[in-house]
Amino acid sequence: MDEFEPQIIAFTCNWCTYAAADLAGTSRIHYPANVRIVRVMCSSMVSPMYVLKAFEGGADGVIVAGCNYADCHYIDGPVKCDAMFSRLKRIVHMLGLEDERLRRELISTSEGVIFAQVIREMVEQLKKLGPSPFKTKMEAPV
Amino acid sequence: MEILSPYKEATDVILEAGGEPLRLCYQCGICTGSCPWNLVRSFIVRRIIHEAQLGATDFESEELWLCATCRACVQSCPRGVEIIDVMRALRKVVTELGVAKVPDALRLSVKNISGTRNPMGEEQEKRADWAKGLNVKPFTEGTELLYFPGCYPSYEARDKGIALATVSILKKAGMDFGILGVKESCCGELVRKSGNEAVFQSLVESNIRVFTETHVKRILVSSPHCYNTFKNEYPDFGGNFEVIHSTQLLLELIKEQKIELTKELNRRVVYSDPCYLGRHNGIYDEPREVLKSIPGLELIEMPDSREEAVCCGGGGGRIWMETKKGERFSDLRLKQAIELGAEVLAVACPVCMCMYKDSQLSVDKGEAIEVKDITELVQEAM
Amino acid sequence: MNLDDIIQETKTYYCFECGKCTSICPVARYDPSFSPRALIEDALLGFEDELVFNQKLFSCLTCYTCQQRCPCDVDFPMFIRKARVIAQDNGQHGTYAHAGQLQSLARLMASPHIKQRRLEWLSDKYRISDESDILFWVGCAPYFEPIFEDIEFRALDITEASLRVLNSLGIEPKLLSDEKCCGHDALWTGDVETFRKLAEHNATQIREAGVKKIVFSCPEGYRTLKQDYPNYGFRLDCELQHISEFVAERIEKDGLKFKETRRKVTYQDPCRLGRHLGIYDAPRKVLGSIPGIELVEMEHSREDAICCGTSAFTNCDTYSNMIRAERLAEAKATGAETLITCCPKCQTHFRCAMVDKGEAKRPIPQIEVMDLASLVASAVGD
Amino acid sequence: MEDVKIGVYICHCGLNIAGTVDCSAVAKYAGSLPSVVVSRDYRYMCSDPGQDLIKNDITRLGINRVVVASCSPRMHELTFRNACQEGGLNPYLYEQANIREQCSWVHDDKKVATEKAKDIVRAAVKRVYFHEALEVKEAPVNPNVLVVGGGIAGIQAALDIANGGKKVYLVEREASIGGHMIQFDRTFPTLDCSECILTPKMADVGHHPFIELLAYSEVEEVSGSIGQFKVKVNKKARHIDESKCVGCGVCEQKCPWKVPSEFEMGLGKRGVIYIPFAQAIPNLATVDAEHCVYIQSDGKKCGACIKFCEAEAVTPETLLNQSDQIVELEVGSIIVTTGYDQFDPSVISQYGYGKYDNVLTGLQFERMTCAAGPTGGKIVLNSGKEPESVAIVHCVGSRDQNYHEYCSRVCCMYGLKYAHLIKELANAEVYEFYIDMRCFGEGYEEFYKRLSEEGVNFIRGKVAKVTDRAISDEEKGKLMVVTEDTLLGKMIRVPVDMVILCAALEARSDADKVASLFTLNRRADGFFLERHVKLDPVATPTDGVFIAGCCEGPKDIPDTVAQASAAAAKALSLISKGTITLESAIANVDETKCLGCGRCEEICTFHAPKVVSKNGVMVSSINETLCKGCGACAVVCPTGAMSIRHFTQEEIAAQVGALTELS
Repeated sequence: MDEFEPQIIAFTCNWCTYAAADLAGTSRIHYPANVRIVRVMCSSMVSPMYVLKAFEGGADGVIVAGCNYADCHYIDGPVKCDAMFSRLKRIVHMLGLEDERLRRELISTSEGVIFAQVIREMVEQLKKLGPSPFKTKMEAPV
Repeated sequence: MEILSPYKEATDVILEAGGEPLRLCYQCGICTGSCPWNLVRSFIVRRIIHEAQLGATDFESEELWLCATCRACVQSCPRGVEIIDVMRALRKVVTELGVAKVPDALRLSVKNISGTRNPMGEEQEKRADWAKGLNVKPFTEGTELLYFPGCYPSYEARDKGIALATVSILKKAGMDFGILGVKESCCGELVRKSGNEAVFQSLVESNIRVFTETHVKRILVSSPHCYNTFKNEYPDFGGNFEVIHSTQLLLELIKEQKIELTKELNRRVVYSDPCYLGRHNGIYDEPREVLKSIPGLELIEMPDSREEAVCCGGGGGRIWMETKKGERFSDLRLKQAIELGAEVLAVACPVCMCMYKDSQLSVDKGEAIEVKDITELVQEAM
Repeated sequence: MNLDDIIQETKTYYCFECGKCTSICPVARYDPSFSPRALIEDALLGFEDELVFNQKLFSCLTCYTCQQRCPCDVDFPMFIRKARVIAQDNGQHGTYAHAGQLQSLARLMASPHIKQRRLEWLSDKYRISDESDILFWVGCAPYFEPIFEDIEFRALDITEASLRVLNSLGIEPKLLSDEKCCGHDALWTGDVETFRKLAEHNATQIREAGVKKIVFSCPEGYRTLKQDYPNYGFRLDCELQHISEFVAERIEKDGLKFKETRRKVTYQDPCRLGRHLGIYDAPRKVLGSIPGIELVEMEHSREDAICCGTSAFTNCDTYSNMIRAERLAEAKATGAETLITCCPKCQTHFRCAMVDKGEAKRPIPQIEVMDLASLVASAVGD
Repeated sequence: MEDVKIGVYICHCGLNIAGTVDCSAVAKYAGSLPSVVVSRDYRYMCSDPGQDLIKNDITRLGINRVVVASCSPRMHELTFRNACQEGGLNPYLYEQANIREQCSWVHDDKKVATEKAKDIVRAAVKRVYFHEALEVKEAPVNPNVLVVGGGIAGIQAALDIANGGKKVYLVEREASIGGHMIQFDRTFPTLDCSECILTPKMADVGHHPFIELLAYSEVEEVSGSIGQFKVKVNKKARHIDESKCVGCGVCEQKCPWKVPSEFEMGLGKRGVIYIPFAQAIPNLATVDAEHCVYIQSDGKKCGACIKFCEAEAVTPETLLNQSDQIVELEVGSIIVTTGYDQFDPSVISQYGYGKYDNVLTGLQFERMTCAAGPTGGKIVLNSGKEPESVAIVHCVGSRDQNYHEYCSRVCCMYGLKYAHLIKELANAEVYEFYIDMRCFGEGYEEFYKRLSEEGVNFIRGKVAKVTDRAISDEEKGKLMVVTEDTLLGKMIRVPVDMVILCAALEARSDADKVASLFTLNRRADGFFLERHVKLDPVATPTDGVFIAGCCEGPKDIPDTVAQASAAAAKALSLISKGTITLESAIANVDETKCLGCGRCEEICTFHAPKVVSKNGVMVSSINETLCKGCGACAVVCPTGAMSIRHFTQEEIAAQVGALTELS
C-alpha cells in the first residue's frame, strides 16, 4: 500500500480564512490536496458536533479556522469560537486523540501563504501520527 | 569615457553569498549619513549597496574592508536592509572566490585562528595560562556556569585584567563556575564578519561540540562579540545555550546582594557603549546601573551615547587591520571623553579596550584618562 | 425485526385503546401532538410510515408510567424502543439535544481502536486499587463535565463523592481505565449496532477485571448492565448494585452511622432506578439514617414520580421544560431546600431547566439540586 | 417533501479548471450520485449560454436544486443564484462547489485534483439536498444620515447629502468644525488660501436647514444596523448658554488665564474660555473646565467672563451646573470622516524636534505663515529674527519601516509649498531634502518645475541628523543638517536657521475605539479598511457605514473631497432605494423546541434574540434586522431549537459526512 494520505477537514469562516484559501488559489500557492474545506459564515458557527462528526467519518485531522480577533466580521466571533473549542479540545483529548489532530487557527484574508503553510505542516504531523483511531470504514464511497 | 553595464553574474554571486537584503535598498543614503567613517573620511555606504545591486562592485577597493559592523546604518535604514550582511557577503566573495586581494593583516589573523584558534597565533596550550595560580576549576558536567573569556582576555596583555577581575568577583560571589581552558576556541564572530564563513563554521562546530559534551547550560562571556554570536548565530547551527554578558551578571549579583560594593571610587567615569552590546543586542542600561551602584562614582554621558554611540572601530575584523592615524574612531571617542573631563573611560568589551588603550598612546594627553572594563571597576569597589 | 414482531413481543395487540397511557403520560399532558395510544393505533393499523417517520416517536421518555397503569400490560416503552430501531434504519433519530454531541461520543467510543484518557481527573485524594474485587462504574461523568460547563454542573462531583463514600467505608474500588459509554442512550434510541459494540467492549473488560461486584452512581448504567447486557447475551458474571443500595446495605449490616447534617430535602425517583428497577426504599433508607435530614415527599413520588423530562438527550423541547417546571414546582411546594436525586441526568435536566439568562425572567422555580452521593459524602465526612 | 432533483454543472473556466481537473470525469461521477438528474460540464458556466443551461434544465427537466462547481462562491455565487431565480427557482436552492481557487489552482497532479474535485462536488450535492427556499425580506431605510468628523471630508459629505434634501447630523469632537484644513495657510499647488475656500462651506454647514450640527460632541454608542442605526451622542458641556452667546469674544479677551492653543499647535495661546479661531462654526465660546479657575474654585475665584459677558451667556449657573448631555439619534447610514493625526517627530531623536527651538513640524509652520496666525504671518525664528536659510526634511516618519512604511502622499507637495512661501515671505535660502519627489496630481509637476525656477535647492538624501554642534566658524549658531547627497555621492552638512520636518500623517490615536464603535476593520497601518481597495473604496465591511478622507489613509484635499462626495452618493442611493434587503441566512427559532433559557440572548453580540412570551410560553424570538447570521446562538442552544437558515446542522453535517466518506 502506498503512503498514508491523511484526510483533513477545515472549517473556515467565510470572511477571513475561506478568503485566505481563495487567495492561496489566486496566487497559485500550492499545498497538499489532503484538505477539504467546509465554509461557514463565522468560526463561532462551528458546533462541536460538526467536528465530532468529522472524526466519526474518519477524518485524521480537523482545523477550525477563522478571523483574527481584530477583524471579525461579527466583532467577537473568534472569542465565542475559542470558548467552544476549549471544551471540545477536552472532549477530544479524553477520547484519546493526539492534540495535533485538532487545530484552532486564526488566518485573516490576506494570509493565503499562512493557510498553505498550516496545511503543509498539519499533513506532515498527521503522516507521522498515522491514521485516526476512528478510521473504521475503509470502503469506497456510497 | 567608461560606460558601465549591469553585470548580473556578479550580483548573483553576492546574493548567493548572503547579500539578499541589498535588494530592498531604495538609495536614500541615510546609511552613509549615519556611518562613523564619514566623521574621518568619505565612505559612501549607499554606493556600495547600489554597485552590488548592479554587479558593479569594485572588489579591489579597500572600501570593502572598512565597515566596522557597528550597526548604526542598519539601525536607521528605512527599508530594514541588513547592510552588515551585505558587507559580509562582499568580503566572502573576495575571500572565497579570490576575485581580489585580502588585506595582509586580516589574512594573517584569520590564518592564525584557523591554525591556533586565536587571532594572535599563540599556542592553544597556553589558552588557560591567564588562570594559572587562581585555581579556577575546569568546567565539568554539573558545573552551573561556564566562564568563556574569549581570545583577547585569554592572551592579550591589555585585556587579561578583565578575566582576572571576573574570576575574583565570581569567587567572592561564591558562584559555581569553570572554564574550558585549552578546549575553548575563538567564538568566530570577527572572523565571520571579515568574510571567512568556512573558518567561522569550523569554530562554531568545535565549540558546540565541546559545550554539548560537557553539558554546558549557561555561558558567561566578557566580550559582546562572543555574546552576539553565541546568542544570535550559534542557534542556526544547533547550538542553543543561555548566554549572559558580564555586565548583566554583575547587575544580578549586585541586586541579589551576592557581592557588596563598599569601597568608594570617587571618579568621573564616562561609559562608551560597545556596538555589540548596544545596537546589536539592545543592552544599554545594565552597564550603567552597575556603574551607578559603585559608591562615589560619578557617571557622565558622551554627547553621542546609547543608540547614537560611536564605534571604537575594532569590529568586523578592523581590530586586526591598520587604521591610519586621524582615521581612528577610538581617537575621536577618547578625545571627547577627555574634553568632558572624565577620569576613566569605562568599557564593557575587550575589543574596545584594545582600541582605546592604543589610542591613549596616539592621542596627546591620552594618559590623562584611564581605560577600564566595568568588571575591573567593580572589583576595585569590592 | 419488523413491526409485527414488535407488536407480538410487546403484547401491543392486547391494547383496547382505553387511553389511560395518554392520560397519565407526562409528555402528553403538555404536548397535544403526542399520544402513546395514537402511536400504538398506527402500529396496529399497520401504518408503519406514520409511526416511523413521526418525530414524536422520539418524544417518549420511556419512563414506564404508562406501562404501570396499562390494564392490558402493554410494554409501551419497549414497543417504542424497538420501533425506534426501525426508525433508525430509515435515518430517523428525532432531534438530538446538545447538537448530538453525546450521541456522537457514544459512536466514537464504540470504535475498537481508541485508547481513552478518561481518568485524568482522578487525584490521589481517592484511594483506588486494581486488586479490588469491587468495581466502581464511572460512567459518562468525565465527558459531561465540558459539555455541561454552562449549567455549572460537574458530574464528576457525584463520581468523586461516591468514591469518598466508598473509601470511607474502607473500600478501595477498581476503576476501568478504558470503560466506555454503557450504551443506554444508543439502545433506547434504536441504535442497536452502537449499543452492541459498547456492550461487547465493556462486558469483556469487566469479565477480565474479574470483580465480584460493580457499584453504580448512575441508574441508567445500572439498568443497562443489569438487564440489557444479559438480554443481548453479554455476560458479566458479577453482582451489580446502585450506590444507594450499597450504602443502605451497610447501614443494615454494619450499622453504619453518619454525622448530623441539618437539611430539609425532598427526593426525586429517577425512572431507571424507580419504575424500571423498582428501587424506591434504598435511597430513602439512606436519607432517613442521616441524622438531621428531614425528608418530605413530593405530591408525586415513588411509582408516581414524574420524570425529569428528557431521555437519551433526544427531543428535548418546550414540553420537556414544562414537565421539569412542574416537577420543580412540586419540589419547591414541599418547602424543602434541596432536591435530592441519584441520577446525574435528572440533575442535568433540572439544572438546565433553571438556567434563565434572558432579560425577561421566566416563572421557573429555583431550588438547589444535589445528588444523594454528594449528600452522603458530606455526612460521612473525610 | 417534494422529491429532490439536482442539476450539477462543472465549469472548465477555460483551462483554469480543466487544465488540472478532468471536468467530464467529475460531471460523469456527479451524475451517478443519488437525486442528481442531470450533470453537465461546460467551458464557461458564468457566460450567458452557461447560465442558460441551468435555466433550461429548470424548466425542461424540472430540477429543483442546482450545484455549480466552478470558482469561489465569493466570486460568482450571486451570478448563479440570479440565474436560478431567472429560471424560476429560489436562489437559496443553489450551492457552489469551489474547484478552482481551492482545487485546480493549488494542485498540479491531475489525478489528485480530479479526485478532490469529486469530493467537493459530492459534498455540495449532499448539502444542497437539504437546502430550503428562503424568502428575501426587506426593511425600510431611515433617510437620516450621521456624519462623524467635521473636517473637509465631513463638511463635504454633509453638504452633498443636505443639498440632496436629506437630513444630516454632523458630529464634531472639537469646539468648531474645520478640521486640519482650517489650520492650513495655503493649499498646493494653486496657493489659494485654505480659509478662503473652506469658511464659506463651514458657514453653509452652520445654517443649512437640513444639517444639524453637533459640535463639541462625541459619539458614545452605536446599535442597530444598516437602515436603522440608533446612535447616542455625548454633547459636552461648553459651560455657556449656547442660545445667548453671540461669539463676540470679549470673554476670551478678558479671561486672565491663558493656555497653549491646540489650534495654533502650541505656537500661540488661548483663553481658558475661548473661541478656537476667528471663523469658528458654531461661533460660540467654550470653557476649558479643567483650567477654569472659577470652576475649579467652585465659584470662589475669578469669574471675569461672567462680569464682561453682555449677552449673559456665561453665568455662575452655566459654569458650575451645566453638564454633558446625551442626544439620541436614529439614522439609516453613517459616514465616518475622523481624519488623521500628525506623526510626532520627537521620537526620531536625531532630528532634534523638541530639543532645538527652530525645528518645527509642518502644521506649526502652517500656523506661522498664516496671516491670522500667532506670528501674524511672519516666518520668524524663536529669536524673533527672520531666517536666512531653511531646511525642509521630507519623509519624516513616512517610507520608513521603523515608523510608518507607507508614503504619506502629501509631504512632497506641501514641502514645495513651504519652499515657495519661505521665498515669498522671508526670501531665505531653501533646501529640500527628499528621497523621491512624488508630484502626481493635477498641476503638481508644474508646481515642482515652478519651484525649481524659484531657485530652491533640492538635495537627494535622507537626512541622517540635525545637530547644533558646530565644527567650523560659519556653522556657529546654526542647525546643521547632515546627509549624503546621494547624487554627488558626498556627505554634506548644510547650516540653516530653521528646520521644517514634513511629519507623516498617521491614524488617529483613538482609531481603535472608533473602529469598535462602528465595527470597522483596520489595516496593519492603523487606518480604516475599505470593503475593496479598488472597487469599493468608501464602503466598509459593515453595511451602511462608509468612510472618507484621511481616516482611510493619507490623501490630499482633492482626493478627500472626491471620497466624501462618493460616500455621500452611497448614502443617498441607499436612501433613494428606500429599503434594504435583509440577510436571509439568519437565525430561526423552532418555538416548540425552545426552552426560553436565554442562552442565545446572552451570547449574541447584536442583541438579535430576545426571550419573549408567546401565548403564555417564554420562547426566544429573533429580530431579523439585527441578526447577522453568525450562528453563535445555534451552537449554545441546548435543544436545537435555534438554527441558522442556509447553514442548518442538517446541511453542514451532510457536507461533512460527504467529505469524510472516502478514506
